[in-house]
Amino acid sequence: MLLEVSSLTRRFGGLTALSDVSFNIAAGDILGIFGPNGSGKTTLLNVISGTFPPTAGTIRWKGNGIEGHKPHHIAAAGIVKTFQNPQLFLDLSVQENVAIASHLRLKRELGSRRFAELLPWRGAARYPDISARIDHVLVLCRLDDVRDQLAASLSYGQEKMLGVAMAMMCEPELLLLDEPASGLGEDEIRNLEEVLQDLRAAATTLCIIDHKVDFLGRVADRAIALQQGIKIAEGTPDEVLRHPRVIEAYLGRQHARA
Amino acid sequence: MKVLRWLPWVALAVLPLVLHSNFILTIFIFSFILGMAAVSFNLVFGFTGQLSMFHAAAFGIGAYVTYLAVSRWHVSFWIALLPTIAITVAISIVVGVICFKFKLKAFYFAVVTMAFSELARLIVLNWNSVTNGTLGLMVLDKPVVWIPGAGSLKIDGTTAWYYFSFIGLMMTVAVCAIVLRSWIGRCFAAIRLNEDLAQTLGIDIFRYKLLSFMIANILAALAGSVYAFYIGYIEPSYLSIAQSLDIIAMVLLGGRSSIIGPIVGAFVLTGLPHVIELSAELRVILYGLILILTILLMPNGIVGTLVSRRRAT
Amino acid sequence: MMQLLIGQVLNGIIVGTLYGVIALGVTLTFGITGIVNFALGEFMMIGAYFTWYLVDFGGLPFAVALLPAVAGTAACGFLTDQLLFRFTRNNLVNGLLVSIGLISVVEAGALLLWSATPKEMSYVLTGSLQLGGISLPRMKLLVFGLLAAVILCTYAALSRTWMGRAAYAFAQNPEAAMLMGVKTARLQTGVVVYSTALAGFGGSLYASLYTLEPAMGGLYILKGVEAAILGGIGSPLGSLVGGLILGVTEAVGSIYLPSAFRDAYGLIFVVAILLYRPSGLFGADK
Amino acid sequence: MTRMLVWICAIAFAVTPSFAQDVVKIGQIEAQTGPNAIYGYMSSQGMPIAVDQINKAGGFKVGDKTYKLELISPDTRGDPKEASIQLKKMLETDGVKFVFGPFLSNVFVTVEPYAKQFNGKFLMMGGATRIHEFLDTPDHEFLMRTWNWDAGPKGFGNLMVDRLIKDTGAKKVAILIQNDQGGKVIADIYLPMFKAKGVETQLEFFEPGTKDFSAVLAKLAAGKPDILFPGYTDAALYDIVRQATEGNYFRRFFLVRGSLGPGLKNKDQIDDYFVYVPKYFEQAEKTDPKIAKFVADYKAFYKRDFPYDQAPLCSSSCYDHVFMLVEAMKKAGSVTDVTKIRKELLAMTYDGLWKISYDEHGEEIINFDVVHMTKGGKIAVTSIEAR
Repeated sequence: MLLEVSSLTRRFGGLTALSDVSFNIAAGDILGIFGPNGSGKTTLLNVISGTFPPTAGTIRWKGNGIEGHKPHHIAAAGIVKTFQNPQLFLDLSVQENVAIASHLRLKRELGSRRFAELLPWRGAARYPDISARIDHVLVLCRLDDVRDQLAASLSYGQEKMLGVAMAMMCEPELLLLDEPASGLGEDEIRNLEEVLQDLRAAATTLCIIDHKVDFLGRVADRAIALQQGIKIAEGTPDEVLRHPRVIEAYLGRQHARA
Repeated sequence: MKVLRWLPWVALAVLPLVLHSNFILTIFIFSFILGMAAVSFNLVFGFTGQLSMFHAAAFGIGAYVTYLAVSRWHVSFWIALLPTIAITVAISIVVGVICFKFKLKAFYFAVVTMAFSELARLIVLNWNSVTNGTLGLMVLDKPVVWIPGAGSLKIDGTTAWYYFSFIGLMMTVAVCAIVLRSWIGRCFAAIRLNEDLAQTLGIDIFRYKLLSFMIANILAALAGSVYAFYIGYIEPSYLSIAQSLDIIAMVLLGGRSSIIGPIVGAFVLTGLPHVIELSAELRVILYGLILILTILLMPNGIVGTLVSRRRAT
Repeated sequence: MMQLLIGQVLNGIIVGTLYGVIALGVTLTFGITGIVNFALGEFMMIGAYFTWYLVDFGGLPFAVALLPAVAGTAACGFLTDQLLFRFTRNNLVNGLLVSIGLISVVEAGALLLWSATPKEMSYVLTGSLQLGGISLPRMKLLVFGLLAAVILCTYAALSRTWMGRAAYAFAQNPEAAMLMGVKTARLQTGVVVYSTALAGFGGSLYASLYTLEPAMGGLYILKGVEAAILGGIGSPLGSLVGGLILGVTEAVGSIYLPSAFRDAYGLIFVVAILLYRPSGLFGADK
Repeated sequence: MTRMLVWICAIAFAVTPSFAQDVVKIGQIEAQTGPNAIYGYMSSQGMPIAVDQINKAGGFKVGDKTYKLELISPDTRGDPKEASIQLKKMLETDGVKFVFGPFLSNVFVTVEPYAKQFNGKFLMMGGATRIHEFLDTPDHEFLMRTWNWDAGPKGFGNLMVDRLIKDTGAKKVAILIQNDQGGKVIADIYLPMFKAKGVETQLEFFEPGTKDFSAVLAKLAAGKPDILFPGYTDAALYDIVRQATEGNYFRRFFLVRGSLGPGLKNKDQIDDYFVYVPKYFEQAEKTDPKIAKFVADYKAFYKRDFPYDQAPLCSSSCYDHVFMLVEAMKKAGSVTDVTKIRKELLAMTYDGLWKISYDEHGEEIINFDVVHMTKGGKIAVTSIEAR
């Protein structure tokens, strides 16, 4: 198992956002997490990615516990997450955004050799393979034609893709996507799905939370459903979607909305 | 283009050969030295986005430590810079770790660093046996440099100091430029622009904030020691909040988005009072107005407004 | 010795309210407009000089002079808000810098008008109350009463009235508040003006206790900010308590320790509190 | 390189007089604004009046030439950096040979090494306490101190302490003084002085800008001293005296700087209030026509009321000294030969608002008054002939 989450609990003062949630992710999986708003999906990702520590429970990554570690440690370990409403370096260009995201890779590849950059007589450092990687990711995320625009000037869909692109630059083994499809148009979603397929092809494990049922149904091969911080179902997307509690708790609302 | 960038430096380098007014050259010297402080401050403020109020303290500590080392251990100015750096690093780590471990942001960070610099000032002010308290210390000896051909030369007199401080400024700028163009600079930018994102991208914001704070303080401390040895007198007011505010004003006026911006700010704010013939009060009022108008009308400062606002990271 | 201690605790409390009222201004301004108005100290100075002028030259009794003095200060506050702070909303650094620029303008203006020589207003209330060997100046007690009352009233108003709740809501979550129909611009201006009025009021009372100098504002704004942080930004009650703690720490501190370090004792306290409770004593946890 | 520069300057100076026609430039470096401005502000008040009067009277005649005065008085804001730039401008660009001020010791100490290079080329007449320690040292013939000194047999401080002991029999004195250069120096002077005369002392410093002294006053009072010796700017004195009396910590005061104002304001709570006053204007105005004229001139010149309590500070590097300098120039028959002019200054005794002369070290000796106020504001003025 790549990631083993067991009986994870998180409380904020009075309210319990997560209670006793357990699940595993195997390498190469695409795990979908369903759940209405406020069901604790985002909290779950934040706890895994180290934004804040769990109140109880353990998270084992490749067999060793990482619960309560600092976000950058976890990122360095290979778990990277994207934000629900994209976080970007707004006054930098798309390319610069992705370039900054190459921090981890640079560190991994060069290690202490980075310090050579500090030698005054060395010109500004160039890393061909990294810039190649940047181009690759930009193409992959359909951002190559806006690479020189300011991040602030992107459309919402592009912002989301840029978020994904930056996460990809970190070359995570496990990529946590927080509602990647929300607020996206149909073709943007299709585009996103292709990107996700490419990622899987690159042997990246994915964990996607969303409430776009059909979307998750298409991409995920395993799924769990949360309600008020409790895991109420697990299995293939179809199983989960057919699960009575899920229908009652979740689809009901969806239909009501539609 | 490249030529144009170097032009001002060349012009400054030849200035004393054509201009023989000690008065004007002195303004330049002060601008250079304060420029060093401002440029280094901008590393932590403009490039890492942390409003540190500890800068004057670092400046003053540098001045005191260097002089005390020179006068007590009878070492040369250059040797004395080593303890200066060491002590500045130590203090920066203490203050920085406290501030950043507890995730003090923006306003809180400013206030706590201000508190620490105020404490530093009070200690310097009342530690009579060492700092001679409010009476301050007179710095009578000058640094000696060895110039090929000319042999060892005592830095004394306006022209000598002009070049000494000018080189000091260039050094400071060079250090900042190198740091900023490296991956460290990218991390600073990431922290400035979006801390949460920076973290999820695997950047250790604690480490890089501390690094930025430390480098800035070291450079400021060095500026302080140069200042002390030029002006020949050290007093506790070096560490005053007013001093920090002056530096901040320089950075904002010149522009926080570029390395050389603060230098321009330093020049304007140092030279202005001597250019404009006004009654004392009116001049202070003008100073205030300039500060206000810059911030309201050209938030990117003089340089930032001239140069296009995009910055390579 | 005990008596000395008690006396100074009381004195610290009295002095603390003066910090508290500035702290309140700082807290409100920061909560609503997202900037720290360092010029509040200057408004205190303006209020003080207005009062002094009205009393010593206008010949008004102090009680009467208070009103126009505070009103005048508030007017200045309104002016600066419309001319300057309106453009620095929610921009901490710019707001800070603008207020610093404003400080030098106002201070120099005061020098032009009233010169650097210290002014002392004719005494309003002299003599002091004697209780058990501790003598408390009458005027100080009066000042304490007034300031404490004003701060508590502000607190009550904020927690009871609609305007107050709107302000609270806004401080918590601007967007939501705006959706709820809070008139942002008006609210912000209102708060800025009110906080300057508070500073002016503090200044008027200050004038009845101490000598006036154009440079007096600087000291008090620093104390005010410290107190505000100590009590927790955004909490009116906190600002009062913060002020009191600061006052007492300084007073007691300078009995047992060298008084030259007086200003340090408060600072150390502030840092300690911040590390123990980053949001201050009364601040809402985030 | 330095030497070369000095030569350049020297030549420049040798040249200037020949074309500096009938204007004598005098400079003044004082803090006119800023927290430490009180002394500088006051001393920058008298100069313009004097200059104005001399020029209005058609200038002054030296040899066969008539000269007018030009006053250059920038504001140092108490910032040594500013001051050193301004002094350079005065000495090198404007070719000023007579600089009044500074009053602030930190400013003086900063410009001293530079000014030293121009020894013999100009005169610096300042009131700064720390000028005292440089008088009569090598390369400091340019220095003169325009304020009388506390210590030493002729020192007014000495005379006053004797008086204090004689009148009150004080055994223990509490000193509460500002933690800045002036304060430190005063403490250094008076602690041994009291000790020598067998008087116990308690010492506390306070941060400049302090407004509430209750705590430290209470602390001092706990030591049961006979009298409080507070220093030294009126800004602090008004508060100290008021709070000391209201909190009934002290009812007897002894001042060697500052004015009578604070005492009068609280006269009913005070038993003894000794104050050193270079001149007690309120009284002198009635008796001495010169003083009356000065007060009138001041009001006319600035169109504002006369600051009686601050006026004594005018004695330092201002009004009288301009006239005194002019006198010296006439006597020396030169407006450029600073050595000669200095000699004349040292030799003469000028009888203006103050009776001013210098001792052999170039430190001012003035007649001064000791005002002893007792309960209800009864005032006894003793004029002391310093020479």
